[in-house]
Amino acid sequence: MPPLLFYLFALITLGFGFLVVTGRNPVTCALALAASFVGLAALFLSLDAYFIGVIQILVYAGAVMVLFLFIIMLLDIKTEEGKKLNLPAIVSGVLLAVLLTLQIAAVVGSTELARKTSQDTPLALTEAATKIGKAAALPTITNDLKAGTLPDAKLIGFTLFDQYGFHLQVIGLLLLVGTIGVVVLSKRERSAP
Amino acid sequence: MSVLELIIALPLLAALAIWLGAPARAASLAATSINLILVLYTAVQYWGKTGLAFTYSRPILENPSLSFAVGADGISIILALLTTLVMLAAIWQIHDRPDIFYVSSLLIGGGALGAFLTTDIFFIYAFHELALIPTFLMIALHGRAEPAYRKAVAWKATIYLGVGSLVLLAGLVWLVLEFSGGSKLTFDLEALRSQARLNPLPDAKQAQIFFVLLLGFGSLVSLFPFHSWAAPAYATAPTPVAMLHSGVLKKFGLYGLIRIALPLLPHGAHVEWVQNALLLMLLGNILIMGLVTIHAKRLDDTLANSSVMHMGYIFLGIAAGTEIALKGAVILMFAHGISIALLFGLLGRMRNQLGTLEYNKLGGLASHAPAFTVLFAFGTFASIGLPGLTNFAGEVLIFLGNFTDFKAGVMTNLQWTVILALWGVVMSAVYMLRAYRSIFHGSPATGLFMIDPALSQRVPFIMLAATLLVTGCCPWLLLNLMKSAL
Amino acid sequence: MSVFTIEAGLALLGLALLLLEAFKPDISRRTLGLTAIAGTTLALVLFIFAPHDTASLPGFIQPWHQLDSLAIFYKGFALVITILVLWLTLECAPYLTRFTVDGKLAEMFSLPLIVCAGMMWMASARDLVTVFVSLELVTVSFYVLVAFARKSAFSLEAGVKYLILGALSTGVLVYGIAWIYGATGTMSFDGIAKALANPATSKTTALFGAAVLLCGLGFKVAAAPFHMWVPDVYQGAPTPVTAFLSVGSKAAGFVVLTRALDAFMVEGSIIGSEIQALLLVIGSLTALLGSLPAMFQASVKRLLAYSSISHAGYLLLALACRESARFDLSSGGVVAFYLATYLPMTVLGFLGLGLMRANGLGEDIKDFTGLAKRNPLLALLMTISFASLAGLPLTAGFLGKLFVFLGLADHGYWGALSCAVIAAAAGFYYYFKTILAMYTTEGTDVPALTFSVPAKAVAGALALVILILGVYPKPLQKVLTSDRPAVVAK
Amino acid sequence: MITLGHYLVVSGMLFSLGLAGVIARRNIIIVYMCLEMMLSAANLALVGFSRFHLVNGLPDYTAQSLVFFTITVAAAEVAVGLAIIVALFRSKQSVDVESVTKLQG
Amino acid sequence: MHASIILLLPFFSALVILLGHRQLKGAAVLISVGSSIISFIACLALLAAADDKENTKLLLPFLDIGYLHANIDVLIDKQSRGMMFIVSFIGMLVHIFSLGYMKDDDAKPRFFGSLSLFMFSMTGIVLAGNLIMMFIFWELVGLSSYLLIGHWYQKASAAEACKKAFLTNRIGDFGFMIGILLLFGANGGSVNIEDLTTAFGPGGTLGIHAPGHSAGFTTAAALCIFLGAVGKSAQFPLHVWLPDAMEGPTPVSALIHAATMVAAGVYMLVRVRFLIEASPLAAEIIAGIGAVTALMAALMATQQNDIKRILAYSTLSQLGYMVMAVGAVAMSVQHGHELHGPNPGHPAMFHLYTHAFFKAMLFLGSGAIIYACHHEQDIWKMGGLRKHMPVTFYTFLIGTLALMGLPWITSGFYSKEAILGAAYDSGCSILFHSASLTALLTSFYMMRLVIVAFFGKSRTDSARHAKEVEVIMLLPLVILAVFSVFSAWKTFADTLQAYKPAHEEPHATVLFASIAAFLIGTGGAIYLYRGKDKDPINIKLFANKFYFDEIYAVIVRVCQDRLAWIVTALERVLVDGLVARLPTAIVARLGAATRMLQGGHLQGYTFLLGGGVIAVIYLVVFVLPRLGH
Repeated sequence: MPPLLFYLFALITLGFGFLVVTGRNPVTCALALAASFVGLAALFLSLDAYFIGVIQILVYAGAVMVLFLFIIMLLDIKTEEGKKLNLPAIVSGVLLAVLLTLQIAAVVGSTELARKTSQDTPLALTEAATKIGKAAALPTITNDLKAGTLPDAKLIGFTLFDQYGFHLQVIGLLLLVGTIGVVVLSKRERSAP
Repeated sequence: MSVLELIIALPLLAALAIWLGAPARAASLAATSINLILVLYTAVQYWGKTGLAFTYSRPILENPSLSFAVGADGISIILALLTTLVMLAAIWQIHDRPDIFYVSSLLIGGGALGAFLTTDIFFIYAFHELALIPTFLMIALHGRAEPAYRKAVAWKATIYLGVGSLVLLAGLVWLVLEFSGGSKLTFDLEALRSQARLNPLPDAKQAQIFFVLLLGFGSLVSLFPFHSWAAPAYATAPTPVAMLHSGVLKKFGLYGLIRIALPLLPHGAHVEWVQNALLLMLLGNILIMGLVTIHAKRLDDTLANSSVMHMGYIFLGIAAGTEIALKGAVILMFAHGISIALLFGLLGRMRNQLGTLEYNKLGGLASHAPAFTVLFAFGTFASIGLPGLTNFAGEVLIFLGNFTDFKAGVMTNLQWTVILALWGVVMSAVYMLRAYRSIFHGSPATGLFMIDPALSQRVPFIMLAATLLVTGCCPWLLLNLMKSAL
Repeated sequence: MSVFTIEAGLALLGLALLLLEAFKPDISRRTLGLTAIAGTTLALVLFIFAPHDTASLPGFIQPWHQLDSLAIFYKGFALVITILVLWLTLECAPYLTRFTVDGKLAEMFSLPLIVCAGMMWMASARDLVTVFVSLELVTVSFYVLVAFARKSAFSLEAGVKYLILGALSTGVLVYGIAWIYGATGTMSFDGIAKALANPATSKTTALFGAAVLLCGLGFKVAAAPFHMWVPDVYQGAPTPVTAFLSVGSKAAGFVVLTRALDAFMVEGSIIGSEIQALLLVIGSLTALLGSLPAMFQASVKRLLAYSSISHAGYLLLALACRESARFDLSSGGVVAFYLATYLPMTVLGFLGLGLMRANGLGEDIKDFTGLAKRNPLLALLMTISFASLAGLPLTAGFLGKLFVFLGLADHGYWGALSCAVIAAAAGFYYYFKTILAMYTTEGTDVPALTFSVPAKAVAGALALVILILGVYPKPLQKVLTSDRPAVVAK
Repeated sequence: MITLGHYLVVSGMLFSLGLAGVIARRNIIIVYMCLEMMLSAANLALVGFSRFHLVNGLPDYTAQSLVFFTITVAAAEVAVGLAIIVALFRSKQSVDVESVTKLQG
Repeated sequence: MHASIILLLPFFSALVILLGHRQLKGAAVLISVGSSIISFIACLALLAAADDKENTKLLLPFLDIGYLHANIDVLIDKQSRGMMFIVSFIGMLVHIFSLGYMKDDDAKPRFFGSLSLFMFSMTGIVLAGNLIMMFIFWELVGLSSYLLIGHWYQKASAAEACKKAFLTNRIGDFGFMIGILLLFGANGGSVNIEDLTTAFGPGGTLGIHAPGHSAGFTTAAALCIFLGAVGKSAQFPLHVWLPDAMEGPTPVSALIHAATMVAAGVYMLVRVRFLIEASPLAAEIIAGIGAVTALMAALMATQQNDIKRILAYSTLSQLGYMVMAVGAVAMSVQHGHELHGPNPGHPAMFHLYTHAFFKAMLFLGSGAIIYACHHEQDIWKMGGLRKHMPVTFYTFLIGTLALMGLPWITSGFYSKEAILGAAYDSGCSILFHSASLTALLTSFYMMRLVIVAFFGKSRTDSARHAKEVEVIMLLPLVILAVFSVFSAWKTFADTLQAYKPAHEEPHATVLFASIAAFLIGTGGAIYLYRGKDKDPINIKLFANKFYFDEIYAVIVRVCQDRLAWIVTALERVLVDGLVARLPTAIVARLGAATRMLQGGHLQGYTFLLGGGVIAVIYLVVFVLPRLGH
């Protein structure tokens, strides 16, 4: 990805992120978060993680944010206007954020791997076609690879269903638990109005 | 199965039986009487023998190797005898009290027996702690003071003893680590001892460990300056608890030093800084607490503080570390246990009948209660260290033991300490006789009336007094049990 | 039948119970509860007789799961605590239902089964992905369980706090996983260990990843300074859930922590000594921060929460003391041993609390006043539980502490040992404060307490376990004697 | 050129930003949003690393699988979390963090 | 055999009486008196079987471990045999006398039990073969003395007196024990008297010429042992208890506080004279203390009015005499004067022997007077008793003359002369002069007593109605009177194995001083007191015993009670504060502070969590690697 685009999307991500943190109106915040996630999704794409990027938009910017908005609307939550800001909390939050950023920057600075660019470590798609082991059983993947395109979704799908079958089941169970939880926690009492 | 296991188990089983509904007095008296007979039996069996006897071991953990190992040598038997005697007396003298008095006495006594008769450091430590809980509860719940005060007192004692136990535990752990040798950790005292004989530690290290143990054991024995729990606790504790704790359980710390610290760290106590520290602390016990006792205005204060003070002499024996001094220390432990239990027992009766223990309100009790007075006199003069009662034998052995390596003209710190400590003997006469004078001599104070206990109530005290007399006139009875070198 | 089948079956049983309740709303909670208990007990029995080696697992799960002695132990542990929690829920049902929607408790019987399966999976996880998904399964279930009695303001508040802080810790955990992955290029513990033993791996990156990851896991096990949710959540949550959290969830956290640390502190690890130092610092801090505030608590439930923090401190210290050649119970073993002893005493404590609540009493120390008179048996059992928590000899709690102290002293960590000793000393104070209250006789003339025969039986059995483990720990040691490769930090 | 470091710094900043929001904001829903931001930041780091830890010349899909799981878990968490928040709102008529301070000490 | 009878019989008597004094009643008296008589007979047998071969034999084991052999072993030699006779003989007489004197006392069994206990303990001291055994019985006589002085414990003065006696003795025992310890250490574990004699003797390991000899050590040991004697024999400055001890029944005063127990100090000093002889400084100090005590007590005696107190001060004075003699003899030995023949004697022991008889007699006589005068003790309230109680008077007079040392007739003259001779030989003229002055004062105050109490007219009703006491009380008086006169005579002294020094022709100066003192003292008293109803002299300093009691009271108050108060306060504040309160307070503060972290605010928690993460990162990534972990 050209640097300019990277900076643009990074700015979108962080800028809207900043808006989430500072916005007074929950709706603004929710929308800003969605926007931020779109930027993030773009960054994912730039890292050749197309499937994740798409999922990010679908699940996060789509479903999750809608849920947030829905709840905000449902509860009719007012803005925080009129409420006093908790100054110590803000100061300490900013302080910690700054410190953490500095620390992470320092660590990134001393990480060898972090100096690599996509150019340094190009994907070797055609070579990969011969090395992907079991995934070679799926001809589409091999074909895509040989064609020089990254069969991203296919590869992830293969990984998930080949290796992570168990985890997928657990996640399914987790979602079920989540569903039950939502029901338990939000259902109105029958006897009470 | 060893007879010792039976001895340990009996009081605990009796406590359980009472909890399940057995008649308290009958059950506890039966258990303690049988126990006394059993201990006497072991003493007779052991007579003239050396080394550990009646040993039996049940491993409970492989590595670190822990086992429920019992075994007794002369010291253990003497202390077991002390425990059973005091326990029987303490239980016998309970009169018209809830069952918990019996249960707690049995638990304290059983814990003490366990501590004295097991040979695995783990259980030695554990049984002592077991005995501390009922002590704490009884002081807090049935102490002789306002609830708030007695709870504060109980807390103070518990925190001191608890922290002391933890320091002690650290020291014991250190010992285990240093002496377990090669591949396995073991808590077995005999194994540690043989390792200590084979590979003794450098003196500097012995000194460090010894000091930790000294602090730990010391705070259990009210070694100055870790003593301030003791006096209020004894003054407040219900009678049987005061008897058992000051008479028996407190001896655990000393027993531990003699049984664990000294054999494993033979040079630890003699490294200069440790010795000097110990001497200073025990002088604190003797001289400072002696003066504090002189200042006391009530009998319970006097007895409680004197009990702290007398510990100094036993520490003096330990500081000397010679065979004579150590045997003296053991005899003095026995003697002090019996005499202080006797005094606390009588004190309990006085408190019940008179309602006050303040000297300036008492007087002339000898006229009303001659038998009581004689019994009290036994305790008093035993405390003073009168020859013919056991305490003297112990004290004199300790003093002599400090002079066995005396080179004419050169006094060591140890020997100077003995001389200062001897002044404590004078002080103990001062406060005990003052107390005796204010309570029993003079004309009877108005409004105070006390009668001799009925004969059946006298038995426990007579038993203790007789023990003092018999072992006081024939201390070789005890010495013969300690044939093996310490 | 392989262990995995049992676990899956357990989760399915949970689902089945949910469905049952959904389609037969009039089913009695007793039936539900007993079914759950029966199912879990069956699982436990089957588990005991199931083959205990990794090879017995289905092939597809083998890359992710292992069955070493640690895993076996924790799985058994999870099953036992689940049975106890289910049973406790039944006992506490009369007052719990006052705070649940429509007085229903169905999910309180089904979710624990799923949580149990999740914990069992955590116990044998071989990589961070497995850890993550099973951990989240457990966490999300707990969000629900903690807030379950939502008509109680406390339960709800606890739910909110647990939710926010739990989610925060999840974020931290994932971030940590990301960096560890970044540093090592792998997410399996074996791979991480291999990479960390390789000097070419970037030390700073690995340290950063490990530190953040440990922060995330530290939250789960209530390590300071990530412990502050514990008192509030434990106090607010329904008592059975609190017991589950403080024993089950914490145990699971420690399993994962043990596995992570095995990797981080593998022999020759480039970050081993730093992690060890971190553990010592955090462990000491945790023990102290758990013990010191506990001295001032009026609520026994909150007190137990603080005590559980303090215990976590000892466990962390145990983890810091890696294997000693002289010590059969290697550090993972000590942790396991400690947890095994921690289970009966904590559950017994919460059980007592639950029984008192069921009798209409509060959870404050003052509510314990005169308990010895009102119900001597309960008082005795609670005494045993608290004595063991305090670490009194001849109870199981003492042995655990002893091993921790032994380990610390063996390595010469005197600073940490001092902190542990201070914490233990403070512990004496607050546990005995409660014990003292139970035996205090003065005060109101209160009616006797009664409780059911099964309650007596279970509580008595727990107390017996405490005492037996306290004087005869050999069988437990046999179970725990490790077959895992020795890992020593250099 | 854009290095992995750039991505990591962005991820770190996003993570810090989220943390700041979690600490500073009083509205629990917004706090929850910030938490989602932090999770996403972690995802960014994971994806970034997965791109540069090539396996057979391809991005490491195990890491991306984890990202997938994370997103799913996050969704479930949001569902449960919002349900709790709704319950809270119903009982307190507020979603302010200061409405849950009864448990303390 | 005899020794064990003598020693153990009173013990069992005491034990039986003590255990069953309520049940025994009158039988207790019989047991006690009977045991004293049997002891006396056994003692006679011991004398009869006497040979000069000293032998130590083990009687009973006591403490026997390692190289410590602190057992009950008896040393029967001339000194102990002679002393034993005194003890058992006077003891028996006092027992008999008490039959009458204590007839009406309610607590008779207790009295006789204590008396038996005393006999037991005193016998122990006399027979002791080693210093530890001696110390044991040393303490036990203290106990019996305590019990007997406090016999009438209802009286506050008696209760205080017995306490004072015990405590003062304790201070002495403090020194005694140190001395024993020093000797024990230096002599390699043996405090056997024979061993010590050998060790300090020529060629011994500790003797004055031995290579290991240390003058400082020897002096210290000697003085420490001497401190024991200072306590028991009521020497200055620990003399204060003896006059107060007169609160006890008079037979007790006769036996314990005149004849035997208080003399135990002297007996013991003579036993360990090898030690004193090895240290010139100690010998001088001992002689000096003895002289001071003798003189001071004599001065005090001149102004006392209580008959028993006069006798008590007289006892003090005589004890001082004996102690001085010990020192003086040691000094003369150090100057090369050889006293030891084949039959060694010692002026102090000799005086002890004669003094025992006449002083016991005087006390018993005073007891008879007090008994007759219905417990009136003030001599100014007596008078004219000569006619009412003739037997008592004559025996008392004999005793007085013996004490004054009526030349050539009474035993007192010989023993006193021996002491004066020793003082003269010591080479220290002050000793001799003060001893002579003391002799003079002795004659003076004793004559004063006799004149005021027996002559003139009866001054009170109780004196007027006084009647002669019964025979059982007179019998001992008469017997003792006989001994007072004749005991120093050669046949007597040899038979009774008195520790009489080999006779030397007394120096003319000594003879002169002795006679002059007798004459001047007697004359002065007659001149001053004949026919007086009131004391013509009034010296406050003497009457108030040099204010010792007052000074000691201040010392006790300041050095003990006030100190105790201060120490108690400091102990509470400092020790308790630093060891208990401060750490508790710190922990409590910390606890409260940590509790503040748990404020219940979600924002605070998230902050702490985030801060914790940052702190951990900082620690692990940025600090620890630099520390070289």
